[in-house]
Amino acid sequence: MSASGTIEGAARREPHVPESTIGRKPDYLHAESTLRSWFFTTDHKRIAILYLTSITGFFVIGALAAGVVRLALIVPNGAIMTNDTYNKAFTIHGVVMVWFFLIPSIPATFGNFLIPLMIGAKDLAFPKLNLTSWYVFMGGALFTLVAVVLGGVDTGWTFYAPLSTAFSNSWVLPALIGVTIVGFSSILTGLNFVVTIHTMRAPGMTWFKLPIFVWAHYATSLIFLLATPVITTALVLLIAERAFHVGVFDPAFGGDPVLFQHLFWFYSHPAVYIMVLPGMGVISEIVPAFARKKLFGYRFVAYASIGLASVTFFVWGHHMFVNGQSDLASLVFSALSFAVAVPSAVKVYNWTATIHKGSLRLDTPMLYAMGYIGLFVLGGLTGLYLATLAINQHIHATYFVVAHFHYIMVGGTVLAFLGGLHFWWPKFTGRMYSEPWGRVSAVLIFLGFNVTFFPQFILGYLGMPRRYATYPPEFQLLNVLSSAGATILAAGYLFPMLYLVYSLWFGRKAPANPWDARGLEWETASPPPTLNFERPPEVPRIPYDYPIQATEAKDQHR
Amino acid sequence: MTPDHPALQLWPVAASATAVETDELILAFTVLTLVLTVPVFIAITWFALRYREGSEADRTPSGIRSNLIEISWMLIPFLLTLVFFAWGAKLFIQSKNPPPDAMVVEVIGRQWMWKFQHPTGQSEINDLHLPIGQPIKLRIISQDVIHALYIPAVRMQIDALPDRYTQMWFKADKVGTFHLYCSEYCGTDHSVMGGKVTFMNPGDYQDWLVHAGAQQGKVASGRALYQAYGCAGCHEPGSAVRAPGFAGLFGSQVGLADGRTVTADAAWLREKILNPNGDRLAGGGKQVMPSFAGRIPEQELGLLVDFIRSYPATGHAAEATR
Amino acid sequence: MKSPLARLSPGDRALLWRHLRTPVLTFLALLGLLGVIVALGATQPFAQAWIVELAVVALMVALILLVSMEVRREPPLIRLFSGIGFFWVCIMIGMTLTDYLAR
Amino acid sequence: MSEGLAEGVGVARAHQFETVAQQRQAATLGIWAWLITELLLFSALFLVALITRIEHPEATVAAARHLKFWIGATNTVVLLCSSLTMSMAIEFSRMGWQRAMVRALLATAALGSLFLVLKAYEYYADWEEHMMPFLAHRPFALEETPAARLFVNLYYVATGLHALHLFTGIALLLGMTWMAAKAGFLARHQNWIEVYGLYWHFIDLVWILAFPILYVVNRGP
Repeated sequence: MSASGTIEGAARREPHVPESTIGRKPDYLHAESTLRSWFFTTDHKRIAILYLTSITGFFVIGALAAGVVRLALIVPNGAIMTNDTYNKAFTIHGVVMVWFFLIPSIPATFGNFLIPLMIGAKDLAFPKLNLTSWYVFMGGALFTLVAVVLGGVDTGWTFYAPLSTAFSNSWVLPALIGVTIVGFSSILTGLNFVVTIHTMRAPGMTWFKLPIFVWAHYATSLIFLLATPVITTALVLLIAERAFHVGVFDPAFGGDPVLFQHLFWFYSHPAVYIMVLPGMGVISEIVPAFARKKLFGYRFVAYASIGLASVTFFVWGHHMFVNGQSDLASLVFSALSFAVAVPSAVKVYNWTATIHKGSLRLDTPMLYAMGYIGLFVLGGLTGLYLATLAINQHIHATYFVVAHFHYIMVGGTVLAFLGGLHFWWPKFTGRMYSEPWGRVSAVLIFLGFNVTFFPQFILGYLGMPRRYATYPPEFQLLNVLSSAGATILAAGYLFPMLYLVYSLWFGRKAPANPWDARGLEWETASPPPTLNFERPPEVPRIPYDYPIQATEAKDQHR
Repeated sequence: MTPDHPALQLWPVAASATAVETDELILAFTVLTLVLTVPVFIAITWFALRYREGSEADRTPSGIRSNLIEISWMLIPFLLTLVFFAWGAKLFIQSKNPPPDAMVVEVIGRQWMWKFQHPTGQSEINDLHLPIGQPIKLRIISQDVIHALYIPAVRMQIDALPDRYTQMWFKADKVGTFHLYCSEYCGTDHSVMGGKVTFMNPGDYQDWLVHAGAQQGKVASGRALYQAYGCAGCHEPGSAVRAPGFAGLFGSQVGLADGRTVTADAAWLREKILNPNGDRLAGGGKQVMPSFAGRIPEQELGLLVDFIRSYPATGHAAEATR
Repeated sequence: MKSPLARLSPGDRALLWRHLRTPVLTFLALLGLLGVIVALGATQPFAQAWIVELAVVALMVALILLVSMEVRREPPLIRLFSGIGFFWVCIMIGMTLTDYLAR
Repeated sequence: MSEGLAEGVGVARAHQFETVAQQRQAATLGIWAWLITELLLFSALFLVALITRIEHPEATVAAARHLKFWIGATNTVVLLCSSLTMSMAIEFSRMGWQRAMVRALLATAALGSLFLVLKAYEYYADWEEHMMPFLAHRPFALEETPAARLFVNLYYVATGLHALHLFTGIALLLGMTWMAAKAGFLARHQNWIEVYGLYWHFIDLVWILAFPILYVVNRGP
């Protein structure tokens, strides 16, 4: 569990040296430069960088697969590639993007880097476990990539039985094993965060002084702990089913394939909030910083994070309205799904109210944040269409669903990820990126995203089923439009990769707090020293202590 | 393109009263969505312009009590959307309770084809002909993986499960031909697993049952089987395997490896499908076709032979029915 | 033991008993409860025996959690964590049964 | 918890913590968080068993009556004994009686191994009785009720997963015992014993759930 005992920890604490002094101890990036010092590091910041580089790689793989999918759909008759190639492309896209990008994206990178900084700790509670989780992640990724290299998987990322167990002739087993292993990495990360947030807060850092980012990650970590083991069991049973014909999901022996869907969605619906909540945390940091105003309704936003993480466990059945589950279950799950609207509305309206009467700077992170709010609102409300039973019977498993969850996953998580990446880039690397390029890319991504995915709402209610390699010719116009949007989106993704990497060497040196933002992570140098703070940070009187504060907000902290 | 070109159509055709009701629900929900989102969009844009750094704006706190606002924007959208839960649930319950006089059509899903059997015994593959003005109940099951039958024109879909029956019912009120899909991903040819549903006047339907249902439907069914059993993968001109084509085959004289010559009649074709290793063909091609004995039911064998019988003298399988 | 039991000083013996009293008593209680389950399982005296069996299991689980794992002596946070998993199991089973019991 | 520790027994602070109390709290909370995941992992299997029972009551009863009830019961007693020795080890660590603690830990490992040996014998007996339906080429004793296969295979997944946990637990325990036998261990890492003890007790707890759910409850009609 805990690291080996070093008793001289306190002695290492250096006296505070002002930032401008040249002879300061090297920061975490420059403390050591051997490969060993990276691959065997227990520094949460370095582990975050390991995660950042690996998930960027997976994002590229997933995006390329998406490119293949959009390429195939330019023509309705499947002339560009075989159905089999198409099926493998969308499966790789789904598996890689969900399990190897979206789920670890914000928690394992920003969460890993920032939680100890934000709560004023020297590291996570279990640094070795943190490194282990990265190795477990890469181990799982290896299995899945082997499946892709050997010839791919064609089951869809949902792995529904009995297609995945008895009928698919592709490399399902290694892919399943990889995804199972990655679950352990999530569990270890979540465990580390929960314990760190509970036990490692600096003196005076009470729960209601924590940034919403930390609240959101606490809620996310609870989902990691409570949901992931169930998908592990489901996948272990699926592996056993495929390898040994266990029978529990196999109708040939009286097993029930719908049972797999229950276990799968018990995890995979909450997993949506694993992807969404950290993004909400990021937005809750960016919006006050660029509105120069205290976050509106802080306590409500904090409670809404925990609320979302709890409600999400009661609604998984809304993925199964047409799957033959009982009508009673459908009614119950549908009704409960509407409850998700409550905490989601709290978040959106509070962000909007934070902007009201602020003093706005529309820098790159803020552009992403504003794009996020708009797209998340659309994505969330279209989710309620799908939760409405009679509407679901029409648009279930159509492109409406595809558009809906891309509005949440890309419009939500990816925009928040990019916004956060730009917001904290100076902190991570000590360099500033090119602001004009940043703004151009943010606008490009927003436009490209909408051109890609808005037509898919229309395709969906017109009745085009998802996962179709070929489709009726009357849908071609909208599909071509969508593919055109995807090229804009691709350009929008490419620019940040280029100018961010460029800034590593040629960017302007970043000051400790380039945005004049609040929060303990801005109290230390950019990039921070290995043990995070030169001297114990002083916890502010209230969170989000920005110049503009509405009176009602102050009331909450009396 | 003319304005009524299908590519420019922005709303799917509704062919039943339930479909119209579902559309009303969707449209009403869209109005609510706009009511809830447009103010947020306008507010964000307006605030972004009005309160930009350096602009002259009143930034004094409004003094509104935040708890009241918080509770109101938590509850009001929630209660508004609950109305739609109730509405959607009402339609859902209707859709789950078919009237007792519904005409029952049996549906079997299989990788990658649908088989429909009318109450009078006629069966169709992938295409479905149904009368309007008459409640129809589809009893659905799958023979292998999970499929889903989806008919957008009636705004309905339901999974075809391998272990138990599911059902769907509707009463079409519009004559026409509409799409019919598989909407639960089921493997390689998932996107090909579908066809057309044709809603007809009851008189026309009776007529179809007597004439077309028994005759013309056969070739189309045979073509679907030809695709579904994977025959097309080898026997269609241009395939990599270069198996013998069917153009002009039926009734012709076929030379065999042992020097004999046989007539490719129905009985010989049937036997050749079941036992490809018998009666080796002249020409020295390697015999790679697996035996389909026990894999294709007798009635479907007949359909396949009918399909080969009507295979056009030149060209591809698709032309056999067009 | 540190040395054979007999050679312990009376003070040590008292210390030992003070420390080991709870584990030993818990062990005996668990054995007794297990005996009830095994007896019911082996004889099947009445059709509803499974209800009694599950009740006894619940008792055993509570005993292990509270006494062996010392949850009763832990701060509220640990108590919460020890219970939350069971609550989530109830969600999982309860919501799944809304499907299976109503089909 | 840390109250009632003998003199010279304690925990050395790792660099990321400010105080020893914080470190102890983190370790305890951490293991409990892990145990939550273990509980849900096994509960999902128990849920599948419950669904199997609901869907196929007769086949499940037939399958459950074929399980080795008395071996299962004996094994439960073995694990209860190991829980006792584990509790004793924790108490000895608090008292600072290092040798007694090491012996109690070894006894725990021995009892855990005895469980695995009995389990292995049980599997062997199952194999003899043709109760391994997942083996493709071995006929299954209950072939005439195909759904019995579901429950029997589930029994292997659940008990196999539990045995894997126990096996890992014994390996960790032996490694820790080897370190715990060295001088000064109790002054630096006393809480390892407590944290490990929680894991061991919880594996017992999982078995105490698994035994009735798999072997006992489904014997009844």
